[in-house]
Amino acid sequence: MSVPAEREPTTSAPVPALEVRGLVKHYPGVKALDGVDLVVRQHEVLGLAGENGAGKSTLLKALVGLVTPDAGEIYVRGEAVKLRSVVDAANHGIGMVFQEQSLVPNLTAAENILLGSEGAAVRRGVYRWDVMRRLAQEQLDKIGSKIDPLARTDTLSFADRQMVEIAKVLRIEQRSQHPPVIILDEPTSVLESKEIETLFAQIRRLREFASVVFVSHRLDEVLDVCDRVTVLRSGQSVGEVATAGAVPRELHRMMIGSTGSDDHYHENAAGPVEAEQPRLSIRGLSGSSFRDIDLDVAAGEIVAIVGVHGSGREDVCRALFGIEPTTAGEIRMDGKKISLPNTRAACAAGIGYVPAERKTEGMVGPMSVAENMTLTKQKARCAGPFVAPKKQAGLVDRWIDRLSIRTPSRDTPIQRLSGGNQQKVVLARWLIGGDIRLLLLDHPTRGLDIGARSEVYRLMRELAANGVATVLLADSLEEAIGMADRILVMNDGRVVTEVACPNGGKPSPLDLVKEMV
Amino acid sequence: MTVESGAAVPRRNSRRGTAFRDAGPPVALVVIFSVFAVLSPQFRSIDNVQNIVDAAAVLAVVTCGITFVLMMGSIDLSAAGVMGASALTVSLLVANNRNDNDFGLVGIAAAVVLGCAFGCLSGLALVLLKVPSFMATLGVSAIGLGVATLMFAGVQPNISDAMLKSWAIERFLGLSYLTWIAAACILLGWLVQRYTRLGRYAFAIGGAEEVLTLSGVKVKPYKVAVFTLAGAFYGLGGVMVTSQLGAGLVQAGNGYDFSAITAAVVGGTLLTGGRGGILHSAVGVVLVMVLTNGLVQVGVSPYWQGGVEGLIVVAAVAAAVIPQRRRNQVVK
Amino acid sequence: SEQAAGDGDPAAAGACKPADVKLVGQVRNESNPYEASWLAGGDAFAKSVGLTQQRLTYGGDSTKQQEQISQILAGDTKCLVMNVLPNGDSDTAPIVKGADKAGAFLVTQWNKPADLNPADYKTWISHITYNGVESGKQIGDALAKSIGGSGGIIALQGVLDTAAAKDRFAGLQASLKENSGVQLLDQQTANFSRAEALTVTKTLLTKHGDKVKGIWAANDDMALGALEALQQAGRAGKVAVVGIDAVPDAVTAVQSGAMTATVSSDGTWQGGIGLAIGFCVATGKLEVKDIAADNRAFFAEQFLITKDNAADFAQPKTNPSDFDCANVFKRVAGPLK
Amino acid sequence: MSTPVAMQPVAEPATGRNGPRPAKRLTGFMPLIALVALVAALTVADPDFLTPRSLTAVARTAAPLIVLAAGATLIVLCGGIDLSIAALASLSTVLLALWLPNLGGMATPVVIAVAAAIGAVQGLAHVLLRIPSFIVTLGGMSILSAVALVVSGAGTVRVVDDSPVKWLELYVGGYVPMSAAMALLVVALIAAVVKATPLHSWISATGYSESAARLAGTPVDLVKIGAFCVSGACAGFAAVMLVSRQFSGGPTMADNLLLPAVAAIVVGGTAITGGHGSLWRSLAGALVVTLLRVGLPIVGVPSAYEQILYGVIIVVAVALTLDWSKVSIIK
Ligand SMILES: Nc1ncnc2c1ncn2[C@@H]1O[C@H](COP(=O)(O)OP(=O)(O)OP(=O)(O)O)[C@@H](O)[C@H]1O
Ligand SMILES: Nc1ncnc2c1ncn2[C@@H]1O[C@H](COP(=O)(O)OP(=O)(O)OP(=O)(O)O)[C@@H](O)[C@H]1O
Ligand SMILES: [Mg+2]
Ligand SMILES: [Mg+2]
Repeated sequence: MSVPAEREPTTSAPVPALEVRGLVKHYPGVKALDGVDLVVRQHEVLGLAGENGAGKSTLLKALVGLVTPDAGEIYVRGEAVKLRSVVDAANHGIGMVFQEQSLVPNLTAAENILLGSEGAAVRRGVYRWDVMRRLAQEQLDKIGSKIDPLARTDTLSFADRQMVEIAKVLRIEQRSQHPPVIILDEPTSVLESKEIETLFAQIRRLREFASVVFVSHRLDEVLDVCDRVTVLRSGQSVGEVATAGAVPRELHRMMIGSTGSDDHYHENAAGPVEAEQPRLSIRGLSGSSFRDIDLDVAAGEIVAIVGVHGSGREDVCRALFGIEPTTAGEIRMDGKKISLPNTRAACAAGIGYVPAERKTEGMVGPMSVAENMTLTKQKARCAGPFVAPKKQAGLVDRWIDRLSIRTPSRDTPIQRLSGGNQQKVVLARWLIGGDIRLLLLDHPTRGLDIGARSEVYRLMRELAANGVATVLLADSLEEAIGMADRILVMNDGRVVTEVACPNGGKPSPLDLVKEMV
Repeated sequence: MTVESGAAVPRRNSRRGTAFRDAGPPVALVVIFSVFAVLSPQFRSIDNVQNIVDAAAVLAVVTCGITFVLMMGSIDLSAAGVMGASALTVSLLVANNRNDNDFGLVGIAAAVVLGCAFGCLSGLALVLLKVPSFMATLGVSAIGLGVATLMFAGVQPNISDAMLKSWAIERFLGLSYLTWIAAACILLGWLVQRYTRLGRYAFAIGGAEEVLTLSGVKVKPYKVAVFTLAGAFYGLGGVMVTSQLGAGLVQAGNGYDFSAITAAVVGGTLLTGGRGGILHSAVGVVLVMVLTNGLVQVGVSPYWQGGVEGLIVVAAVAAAVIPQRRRNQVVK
Repeated sequence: SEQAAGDGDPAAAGACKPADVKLVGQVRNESNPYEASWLAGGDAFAKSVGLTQQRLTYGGDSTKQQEQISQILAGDTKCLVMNVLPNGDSDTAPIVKGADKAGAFLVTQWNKPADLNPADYKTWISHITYNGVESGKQIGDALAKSIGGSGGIIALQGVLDTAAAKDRFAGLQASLKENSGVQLLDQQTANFSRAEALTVTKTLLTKHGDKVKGIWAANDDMALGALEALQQAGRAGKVAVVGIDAVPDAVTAVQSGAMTATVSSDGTWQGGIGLAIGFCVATGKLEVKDIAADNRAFFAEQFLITKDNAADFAQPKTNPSDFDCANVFKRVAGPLK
Repeated sequence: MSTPVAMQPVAEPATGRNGPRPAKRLTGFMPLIALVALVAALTVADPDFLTPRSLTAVARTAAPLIVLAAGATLIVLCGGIDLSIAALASLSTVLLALWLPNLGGMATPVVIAVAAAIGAVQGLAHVLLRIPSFIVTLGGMSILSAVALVVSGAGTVRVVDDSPVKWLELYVGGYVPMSAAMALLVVALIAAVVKATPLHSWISATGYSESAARLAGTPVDLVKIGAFCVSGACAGFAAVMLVSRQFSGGPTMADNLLLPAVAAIVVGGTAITGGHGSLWRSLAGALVVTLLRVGLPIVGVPSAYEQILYGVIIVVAVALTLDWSKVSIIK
């Protein structure tokens, strides 16, 4: 099934839509691309798999002219090209939906869809709103989306915005007569299952007239929607897999060079929870988007909260960290009543929070790994009121090691790290103090590769074993079921049911979905 | 398979919220106007209302310009210098007591074009030298004042151009021509903001500049164009001041930079960009003028006027942001 | 240690060759007619003695003025002559002390706190000013006369924390006392600015309507702004306007009858005279100890300009002989009280 | 806890500390280079300019500006701006002049404390009412000006006996003006405290990304209020320097130092958007701005051209000193 990384003989096959040979890209301290080869055939969906930091995004950015490679060639339909800008790429029929959503929030959906390629919607610099609406509607119709093209983008749901992005990228058809190549960098990491289904239906439809490059860390997804998968490791292409009949495990082996265990969630590592007194206990907590929440989490217990969009579970989490105001109810930690007017109070109470939006809320991009890691816990790195540089360096290096964070140095700005490694730094932030009692994890594995996920899960298990209580808003139902000792289902701001989820007695996802909607 | 995307849900961004948010400044305007109207009979006289609107004309035009810049998330402190230069230019080009020029409308156009040139300079410094607009425009303002001083050359140019003088004096429907010019500018600004690529892109640059780049839009020319447009408004503002004062003053634009920013912000434009617009700013301008005029009318001591005005501006902005307060909101 | 910079050497007074003298004129800015004429007067004098004047402007910024002065004084101060317009009363003391320490010859004009006297210093030769109370009163009286002795007036004050603004307003109040029929309806500051005067006057005109018969402005710039406001309100010619400074436009306005009166203060002369006095002392033609006490701080002559005599003031009337060392104190109108 | 799954070895040892590359080191020195270039240019224009006395005068002149800019730098680093510093300094000169006769030597610390408190109040208003600092301090500027005008009776307040503040006019070692030495001390002190404590990362985090900083449990609000408080105290101290130089206090005395102070910060290369920058940069920036303010006219540049040159030079200086690798988007 898997074949070596050598290029296939191209003579017999039709000329590929896109071909990359020996692409190299250096960043200070990192070789992001180290001679990557890639072939995208016409009318196929090519998956791209690899660990965090393997170089996927860098490769794809090179394909749309955002990254100038240091060496190597790119061929579009057999013709060597230099891609200098997004427009350049679009003129060659290559378009991309970025890993981070990239829409202008204060413009209408229509404007976003047509941004940079307004065509007839703008005549001599003057907008023709009716044309714009029509053109945007056409794009939305292509993917069967029902949103109002004149709605402001920031009023749309995340999934709708994703649809807008896809509608937008399809505009490149207008620029090139050839079948386009459409690149989707982790489009599913923020979508719900139903939305993912719709997206996959779109991707399959796109194949009729385009080639698609698809990136996801969920290998089952990759195998599901792609015809073929290319695996990247440390900036090199290490292999290719035809998806028919392939299993995630094999893919994983290629990605990391060794086999991972089947026990993704380290369920066998789950310890017993003895609860004489709950670590966290909330009663009748109400806020603007949730009412009457009762929740107990024992030390060493992992409680997952599941629910659909707008179920209010995220606001509960944020309320527990002192960011969301509450109107009623009480919160107790280890039996002691506490109030949480701000995040400081929460930290002082031994609560930690890993937000879902890593880029804007989780980390401070331009600051170093070390600073990001030590932003919260001062005692661990200070002597008296002063920072002790040696102590801090030792501490940070220890955690870089312990979590295998891939970074050139502790002084590298965190924004230069790949997503997964960034997430590990954010997690480490709460652990270095050694005094964490309750962790609120909002989608902690979003955008993480299998290996990194597995590490995060193992870490959660270890923390639980050490008596940390965890509230988990999981990335998927499987994750919730796999990790949690107990699952709360929230719907419309209320807890509708509670499902025990002990080792060996796990419920099925279907049971939960019933309650969620 | 997966469940939901937590923080991705737009937080309280409903359309109703938008309308509510925009309502703050007009409500504040009505409240402040009513308070003064109750306190002072002269204040509510038709004459005085005319006076307020007339007095708002120049500020309105300058604010039109600054609004586009603020919408992009940049800032513009060049109004004072640009207005001084354009005031001197126009007063030396139309009929005046310093030379024999009598170019009339052409002279006015030249002053506006000069404003454009200065604006363009700010924009170029921003995009080519990558100097933050705060500093670039401060520098351009100094250059403008220098150029104005050079043209002034020690003797005040007084204008005798009948048309330019009439702008401040003649009235149509009870309002001076200058006021109508300001109204036309607001309309023009609104059309540009709503119906042109320049306006919409300015708005978008304030919302998410990097996205425009990713979409293959070259933002630099638009930034320069926005500053140029703003410069045109300041140039016109300088001409209007000259018409009002009957003379070209180097100090023609004194204080307009900060007043215009205040007016725009009071009207609901965010300094971080991406929100607000010409109509918001127009409300802000009227609010500021009502305040200035009202404090004189009700007889607040001249010593205190500035202070009271500052206090009310802060209070008005505070009141306007209360509905949008969130704990983790970023306020710079 | 007390002081490093500046080595005062008053013994050198009188020892300077004319060619070694360095002339410095410092005013707020070059962008208003009054101060521009001041600098021009300084240039003219410097030219007449074969020197050039170093022109300094500080943009009405007190700190910048001090900064420039201390920088000048940190240079060669042996034959330095400065003719300075301090930005406000508070700015005079440090300038004087600095110059005294450095041994630079100094003439100040307009602003000086009452308890600071040139007589107490060796190189601060003289302080020249105009009697603000008197000028404020003169135009106040002229205004009262032109509105027939009764009716309402409004006053536009200058920058509130300057002596000039306060003295002139005190003059107006003195005049009001004598002209009991005249009523002060309102007073606002317009900061000596034409543009501010325009808006303030418009507002006051709507506030007080036809009751306003006259406008008293603490300088001509504001008076000219008020004239524009009257024109825009359609009341030009119906309200009397007075100002102070006799800037060319105001003199023209007085000549044409648009303005009632202004008071001369002769910028060209002021710019020359300060340098002239300093130059005479520096070159030994005049001994500081010989200068009469009354001439160390004096009011200069000023004239009320009305329609009758406006033509005489339309052209600058300074002539080179004013700056002869024998004549430099010819325009003393009286000692500063 | 055990070590997680072994992963690919990292490209370089994770613990290796990479020294800054030469280009990067150069950007750090840019403000200094700009300063030296400016002194050189002024010396070329007028050789008399480069005398110890003249440079001493520049240092003395720059002292209040340095102190003002130093305080405001903290706020800019937090991503805000303080437009009230100059008005607050003016008010402080009035208060100091009024209180010196009664309080004597105590007047100085009292005025600095009052100024710090006023700064803190503005910080509180900014943080609690969620009003942009630009607006709070713009309002603060007019309110403080009005208060100064009223308190001083709209006039200059003379200081008859200035002995309690006279020490600032002394010279250290015969050459270094005391005020300049104090300004240097203030900068060094604040910079050292910030650098040696977690404040450094708190301030940068607040400036770069306020919401991330808050969610990391950083005391964002306290940091901001503290920055305003220090900025106020610095304005108060600058006022003391001004009074010692002017022998009086005045309600508008320092007003014109606002834009120069902000210019000093930006010319130093501190990002006006927050996060990146330092007090040392502002020190160099303040010297550059002072040289432009006094140097240009002194070497004989006529007034009109002086303004034009000033405009051109500050823009070019910022273009040189700003480290673009730290500032993603320039607004
Ligand atoms: N702008 C940059 N400057 C420096 N290094 C960078 C930059 N962008 C990426 N890198 C580095 O290049 C490597 C590849 O990163 P890339 O984002 O391509 O990984 P990825 O495969 O997309 O990872 P993920 O799955 O986490 O998104 C990483 O080590 C990253 O730290
Ligand atoms: N039918 C239309 N005709 C013309 N312009 C439109 C139309 N629909 C939307 N727009 C433009 O799109 C923008 C966004 O529209 P929307 O009404 O959602 O925002 P808004 O409420 O005006 O936002 P804000 O409060 O920020 O001004 C408008 O400002 C307008 O310029
Ligand atoms: Mg990626
Ligand atoms: Mg709207």
